Amino acid sequence: MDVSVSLPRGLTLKNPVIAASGTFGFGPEYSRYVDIGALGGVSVKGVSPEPWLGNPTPRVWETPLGLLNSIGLQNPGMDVFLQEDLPFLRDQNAVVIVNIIGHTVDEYAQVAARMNHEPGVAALEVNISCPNIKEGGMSFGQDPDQAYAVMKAVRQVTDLPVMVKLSPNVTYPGLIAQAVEAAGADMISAINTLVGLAIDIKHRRPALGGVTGGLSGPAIKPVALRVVYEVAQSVNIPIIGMGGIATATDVLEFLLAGAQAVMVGTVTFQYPKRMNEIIEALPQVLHEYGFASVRDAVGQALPGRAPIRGGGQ
Amino acid sequence: MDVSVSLPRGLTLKNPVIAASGTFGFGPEYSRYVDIGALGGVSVKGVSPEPWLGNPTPRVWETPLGLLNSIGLQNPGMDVFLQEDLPFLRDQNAVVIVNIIGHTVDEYAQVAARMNHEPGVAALEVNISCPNIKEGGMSFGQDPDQAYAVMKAVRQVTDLPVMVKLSPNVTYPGLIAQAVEAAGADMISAINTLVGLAIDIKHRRPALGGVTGGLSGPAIKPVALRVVYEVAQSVNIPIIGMGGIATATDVLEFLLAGAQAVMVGTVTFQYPKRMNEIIEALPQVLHEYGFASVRDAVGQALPGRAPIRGGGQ
Amino acid sequence: MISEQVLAPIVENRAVAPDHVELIISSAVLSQAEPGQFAHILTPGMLRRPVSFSRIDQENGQVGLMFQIVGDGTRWLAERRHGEVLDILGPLGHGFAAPDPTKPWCLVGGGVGVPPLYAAAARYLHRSRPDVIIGARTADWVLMAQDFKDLGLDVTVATDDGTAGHAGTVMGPLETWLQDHPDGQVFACGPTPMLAAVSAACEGRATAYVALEQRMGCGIGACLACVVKAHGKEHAEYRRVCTEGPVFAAKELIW
Amino acid sequence: MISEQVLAPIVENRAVAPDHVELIISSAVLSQAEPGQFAHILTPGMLRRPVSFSRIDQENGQVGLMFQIVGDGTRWLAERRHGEVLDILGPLGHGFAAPDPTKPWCLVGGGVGVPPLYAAAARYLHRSRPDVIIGARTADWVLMAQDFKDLGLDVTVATDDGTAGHAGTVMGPLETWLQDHPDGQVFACGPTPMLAAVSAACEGRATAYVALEQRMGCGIGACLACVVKAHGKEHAEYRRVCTEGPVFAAKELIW
Ligand SMILES: Cc1cc2nc3c(=O)[nH]c(=O)nc-3n(C[C@H](O)[C@H](O)[C@H](O)COP(=O)(O)OP(=O)(O)OC[C@H]3O[C@@H](n4cnc5c(N)ncnc54)[C@H](O)[C@@H]3O)c2cc1C
Ligand SMILES: Cc1cc2nc3c(=O)[nH]c(=O)nc-3n(C[C@H](O)[C@H](O)[C@H](O)COP(=O)(O)OP(=O)(O)OC[C@H]3O[C@@H](n4cnc5c(N)ncnc54)[C@H](O)[C@@H]3O)c2cc1C
Ligand SMILES: Cc1cc2nc3c(=O)[nH]c(=O)nc-3n(C[C@H](O)[C@H](O)[C@H](O)COP(=O)(O)O)c2cc1C
Ligand SMILES: Cc1cc2nc3c(=O)[nH]c(=O)nc-3n(C[C@H](O)[C@H](O)[C@H](O)COP(=O)(O)O)c2cc1C
Ligand code: FES
Ligand code: FES
Repeated sequence: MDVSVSLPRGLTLKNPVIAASGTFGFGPEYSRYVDIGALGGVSVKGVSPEPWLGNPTPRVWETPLGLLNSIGLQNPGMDVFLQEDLPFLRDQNAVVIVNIIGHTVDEYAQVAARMNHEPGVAALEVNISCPNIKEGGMSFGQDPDQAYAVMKAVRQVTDLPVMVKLSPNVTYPGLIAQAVEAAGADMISAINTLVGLAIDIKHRRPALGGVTGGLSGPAIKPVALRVVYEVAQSVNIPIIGMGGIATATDVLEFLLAGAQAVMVGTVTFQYPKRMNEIIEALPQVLHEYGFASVRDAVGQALPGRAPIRGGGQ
Repeated sequence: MDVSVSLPRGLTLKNPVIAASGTFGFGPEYSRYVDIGALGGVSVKGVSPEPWLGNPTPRVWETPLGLLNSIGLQNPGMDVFLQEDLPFLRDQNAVVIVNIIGHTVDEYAQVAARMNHEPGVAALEVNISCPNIKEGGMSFGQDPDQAYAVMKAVRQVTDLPVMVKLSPNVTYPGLIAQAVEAAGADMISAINTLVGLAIDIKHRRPALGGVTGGLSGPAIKPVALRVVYEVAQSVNIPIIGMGGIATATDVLEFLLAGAQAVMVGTVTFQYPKRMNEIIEALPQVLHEYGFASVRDAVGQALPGRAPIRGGGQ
Repeated sequence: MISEQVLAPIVENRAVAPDHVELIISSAVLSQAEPGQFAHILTPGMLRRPVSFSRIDQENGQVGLMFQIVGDGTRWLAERRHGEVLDILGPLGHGFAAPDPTKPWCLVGGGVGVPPLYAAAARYLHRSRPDVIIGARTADWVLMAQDFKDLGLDVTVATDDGTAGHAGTVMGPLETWLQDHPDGQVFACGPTPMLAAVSAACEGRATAYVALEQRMGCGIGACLACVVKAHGKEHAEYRRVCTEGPVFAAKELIW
Repeated sequence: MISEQVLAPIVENRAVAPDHVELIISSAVLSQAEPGQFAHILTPGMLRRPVSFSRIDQENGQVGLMFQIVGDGTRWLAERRHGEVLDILGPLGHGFAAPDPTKPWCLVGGGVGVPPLYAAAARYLHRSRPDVIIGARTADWVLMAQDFKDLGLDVTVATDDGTAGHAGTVMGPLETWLQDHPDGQVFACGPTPMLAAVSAACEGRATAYVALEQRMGCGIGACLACVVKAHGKEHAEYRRVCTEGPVFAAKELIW
């Protein structure tokens, strides 16, 4: 069964399962448990021009079938990343997607420019959920004009395939998607985490050091599927879907909702080998539901495709 | 222990636990299982000027610790409600909150006007998550100007205490809250459901008859707490919090995050008596965490209150 | 009508067919049920699971719940053992009214639609003796045939794959029955497409009552999740399967 | 260093104090652990639970996990029985290095911080004999005192409520020890405020190594959830408790 995925600018994945940014570090940590070479790709922890220190602890908190995190995009900066971290993934022949972050449009462009022509970097993922400093701490991903500006600046400095990662914390994700498509994005990845809060009752304060945090895990799957489904009808570029994926059946749901590939995050903390297991199970699951390839399933639940209505039980 | 709650315009609840709109019908259905008189209040299913038919089935779908519904605000219209449904709740001495809906600003005002001076109606809850017809099907709750317009129109025709129920599906819930406060809202209730989608893999289509649906239940609790926490810092009117509450401890979390009272919805489907159980358990839980009343706990996790940092284990 | 939240111990868990289990549970309240009513059962999921009563033994205060394992909820239920306690709301809904003893009577069940018909047969046997048509996908999955025979009733079986009885659906035998029994009454339960076909076949020939399935929220009439379209006084309207149903006169419904 | 995902059967579940359980599990891989390393254990929650090894029996391929029941995860663990299998990542992190045999050595444990110190004592006993100070809230919760005694070690106990040993925290006995043993080395594990106090007390007098707790995500260094502030080359930086720790030289850390 053909599970490969062809994406813009020649980006090809051997299967649609990519490790989600921030949940897989820069690769070596999980390499003891995960067969990295077998993954469709790896999106690394967000990388900024200079090192970021991140937020105070606690940085994670459990919620009902969800996980709140306020890591705060701690990272060693792009130079250290290229010297110390990228080589490992390159040696594993991983399809490396560099997740880029910045506090200003210019910082995004700096990282994008620095990654261009770096051997081993297959694509960029522009994380526009970072607080922007200039506009008062709101995120670039919450305003179509700012999202456009970031993508435009990135496009000008790179030939790499670029995906923009959408925030679900907006009224109309489709509008942001259209803005970045217009600015030259090759793909959309969605969703980043939902903004949430937990209360530490005993200490009468927000549980996370960063006060609010990003909600991930199975709890957000219905929201993620909705955003993918909505964005798939708003733009003409491919979508990489994510949010709460834990099984091969979940992957199929995202494909049907319009994603061409997926990313898998939080479940890896529970089950380090789960991505490999999903990749192994996927052909069987596709077959069971009557699909001959990954491509075959993409978007089949979107309006306009004749739904297969079951007869009998 | 004092668990009563005093709200604007003389609205007083004997305790902070209100049945959430749409999950408790108009009262009689659950009266076999629930002691309605013991509840803090009952928010009834959304009521419109004329009957609404609602959406095709399936109308509910389970998700990981969440529930998607696309009931579509089916209701018999305000006249039937007043004749056939309100009398029952009035007889139970319930504090009845009428949840009002409309497709136009004028329809909201019609229901509000009709409810004014109706014996047995204690307050109105303006549900601004309905699709508005005039502006192309987006909801009134997703735009501050439209939210303002609805609340303004309602305010002009009623002296009743009015709360506006916020949609979490917006970039800045605080802005909507400020708009309705400016329009004369006495309170905010939050949150309504998150927009989500489930896929029926077998039939290759969205699972719900209404395609997308509203996500409720424990899965959304962190998002609900975040919205309450954010809105509590945006406005000066009381907040009724909800979203995923299943225990007395959950109630305390909402109080600490800034809510004065709460509503309880989805869990009632599993455990009809849960609201009564929560009300019974609440004094003990408050006491355990060092609070002498419900009022005592409200907003204690908001910034500016000295957090109690625990010493030792 | 009586309906409560009860904690009902399991008296017996028996496999009745591959992937089909019957639980016998003890509850005086539930044993007041009418045939066609259902239990709304707490499982680890977010919603309770509706299951019809397969047996109603008022004398011993016991009822049966027979179900197919189709997902997490029914799998969990199938693993419950003697002595464990189920949290149930019930009996819920409106069941089958007594048949008119002056008219021929036929029961048409498909798959797990059969059990509530058995409950109806057992309850109303003293008034009238129904003919019984049971459909299933395959021989293994023909439910309760022996139970009906134990009541002294004739049972016609149809299987999709022809491994038992007639090859094909219940519609063949039903057509024969309708021809042989003008002005009869039919009680049917099974998959929705089957009920639609039964309803169409009966039109103008027999009075049909159908027990419907629909995704449910509350199970008790509050949430409006479980509706079906029906002919209203003036225009189409929704009725609640959990409250006005699950049993409806077929002609009320818009198929 | 070795570390794997292992499925380790439980050999024994024993109550060691009210609300405190020790599980003995069988795993050749885990029994390669250093004292101070931890197991990251799958429970029904969204995250695994980190628990230090209380015993490391390389010969028999067994390790111990001693924990207090504080929430859903530890409650679930406490209910696991002989023969059930735990899904564990480990051994993880950096543990206690061997003490310098030329210097006096003291172990200071508070509450469930005691077990990893016992593992350290047992491992390094052939090099050096530590003095042991155990703190707990109350007499019932003094952990492993007899185990240390069985190693032939002197144990000083302190309880907050004075129900056993010194009334008060471990800081009293530690102060005495520090005065009696200039240039000593202290291994400490317990609640963070205790470790901060131990660290401050040792400053300029003894070398302190502390085993920290922090909320963890992955447990293996990828997610950056579990950091603590430490003195970097130029400015403050974060270190990962799961990877660079849980044992740190106290002077590295910014308290
Ligand atoms: C009034 C009524 C009586 C029923 N009686 C029986 C019976 O006697 N024997 C029997 O085997 N089955 C019966 N069913 C169907 C039974 O409720 C479902 O098979 C069961 O809920 C499936 O649960 P699950 O968790 O195993 O499946 P899942 O598919 O995992 O369930 C997911 C959700 O969908 C709902 N659901 C799934 N299938 C159905 C369905 N067919 N009808 C309604 N809701 C469904 C579940 O309740 C749950 O909320 C009845 C349904 C209704 C409405
Ligand atoms: C390296 C390390 C070693 C540990 N060794 C031991 C030990 O040997 N014995 C022992 O009793 N406890 C130990 N702990 C603490 C133990 O991990 C927690 O008590 C346990 O995770 C609580 O889980 P819960 O589900 O019962 O509690 P909950 O409070 O319900 O847990 C909720 C979440 O918070 C996390 N959490 C709660 N308390 C702590 C804590 N103190 N430290 C880190 N995370 C926490 C949980 O892992 C979980 O993710 C250790 C912690 C760390 C970091
Ligand atoms: C601990 C943690 C750290 C994350 N860090 C990043 C990040 O640096 N950049 C980014 O784009 N997304 C980050 N994310 C979001 C994930 O990549 C993903 O979008 C989200 O978790 C939803 O997927 P999941 O439910 O499978 O985890 C992080 C998520 C988690 C849980
Ligand atoms: C089946 C269902 C129907 C609902 N109908 C309404 C409604 O008519 N009006 C309204 O304002 N909210 C409605 N809601 C939203 C709830 O009142 C509540 O805001 C939401 O479910 C979150 O709370 P919960 O997680 O406790 O259920 C409905 C929710 C459910 C599950
Ligand atoms: S299931 Fe709620 S009304 Fe029928
Ligand atoms: S827990 Fe993930 S880096 Fe330590």
